[in-house]
Amino acid sequence: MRIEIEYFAILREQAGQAGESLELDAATPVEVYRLLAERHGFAPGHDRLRVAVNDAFADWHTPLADGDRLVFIPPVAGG
Amino acid sequence: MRIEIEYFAILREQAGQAGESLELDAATPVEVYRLLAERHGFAPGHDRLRVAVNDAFADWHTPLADGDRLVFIPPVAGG
Amino acid sequence: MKRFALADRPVDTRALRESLADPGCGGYAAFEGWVRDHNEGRRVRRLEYEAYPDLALAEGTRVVAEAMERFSVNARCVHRTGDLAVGDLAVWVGVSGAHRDEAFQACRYIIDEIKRRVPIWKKEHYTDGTAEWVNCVACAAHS
Amino acid sequence: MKRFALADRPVDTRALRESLADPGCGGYAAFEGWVRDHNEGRRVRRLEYEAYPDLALAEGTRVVAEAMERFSVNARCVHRTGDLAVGDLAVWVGVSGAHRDEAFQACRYIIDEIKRRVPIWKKEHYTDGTAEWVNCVACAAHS
Repeated sequence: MRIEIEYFAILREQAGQAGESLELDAATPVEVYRLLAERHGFAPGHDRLRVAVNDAFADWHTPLADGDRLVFIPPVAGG
Repeated sequence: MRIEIEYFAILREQAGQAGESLELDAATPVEVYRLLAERHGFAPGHDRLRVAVNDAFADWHTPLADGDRLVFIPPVAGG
Repeated sequence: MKRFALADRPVDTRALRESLADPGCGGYAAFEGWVRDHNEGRRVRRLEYEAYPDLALAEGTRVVAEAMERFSVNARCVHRTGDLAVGDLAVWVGVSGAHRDEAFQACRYIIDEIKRRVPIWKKEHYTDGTAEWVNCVACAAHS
Repeated sequence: MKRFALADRPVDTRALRESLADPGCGGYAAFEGWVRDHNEGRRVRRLEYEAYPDLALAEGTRVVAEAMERFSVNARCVHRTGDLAVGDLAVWVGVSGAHRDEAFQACRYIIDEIKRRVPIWKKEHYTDGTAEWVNCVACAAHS
């Protein structure tokens, strides 16, 4: 299946792109994050981030479906 | 001695005037208030009001001096 | 710049806000009291505010200075006097500070203390033609 | 009327305030976040806000709706995106309600939750030429 990733803020800068798409077998957000964290050198573990699937906050362990859009959400400014 | 009284808001309306002056022997604000409450029909006891002498909050039992300006202060709107 | 003022006509809140601008401030909190069309179940048509000006200015200035000192902020307050219609601005408080927590706390402190301590009285005129000085039920009993 | 909006240019706070006017409301509380010239000991020259627009709009709208429901008030919020200079308005919250207590509480709730939950990130550019995404020290460690 195909998963679309969009990057914002620090992850966009670290990935060097605003998004990419991946061909995968069955996967969950946490698995996709680990793969991409290794590829792009993202420092924080997934437990420091939140994740959105199709523009809604989602669980890191939800199974993904073909065509899903993933966004990893670093901590927000908070003040 | 001569004491000047200024009235505001409900007391101004009840007294039917914005102020008056009184010739008195030695007196305190609470004595002046009792005298004027009787004359004008002010309902509340002095303990429900505050008093200002020469534009500063004052004690009801401070001795007054010649020329002092007295203002009786009903509860403010509070909301 | 006056920290506390009485105004007998509409207040330019934009200019007041500008006067609190400060590159060192990250938070600005404001409060406005508006004339409401009802109070305690009665329909209000208009309001009248009457101040004891000398003491109101002194006490209002004291309240704002207390907030500035206690919360390390910059602050101002203006209170209307005279005749106001429903929807009119009756009192304005603005506070700027380094952080939002102090700005909120100071803003709240000022409006609460102004309403409690500053000699400004409110007369409500109701749609039924009656009128009453607010918070002075005992005073009004014999009027 | 949008309860929560993102704006890529300066915000007309006067029009926003007008949209909350209501003859049944006696209290109006507002908060503005301004770009401050310093943060944690460093001199800030300018800021950049970047939003994840779809989710920011959904979550911001949810926050404002929660406050309206919980405190029985009317409320709106606008957050800037893009490049901001020191002194610029970064976020605005306005709340009108029958009484001031609810207005203050709702205003505080909204700004706190917006800052905590809405995916908008802040990059600080310092006077020494460096820049950093705020609150993401661990993220930046390997950058």
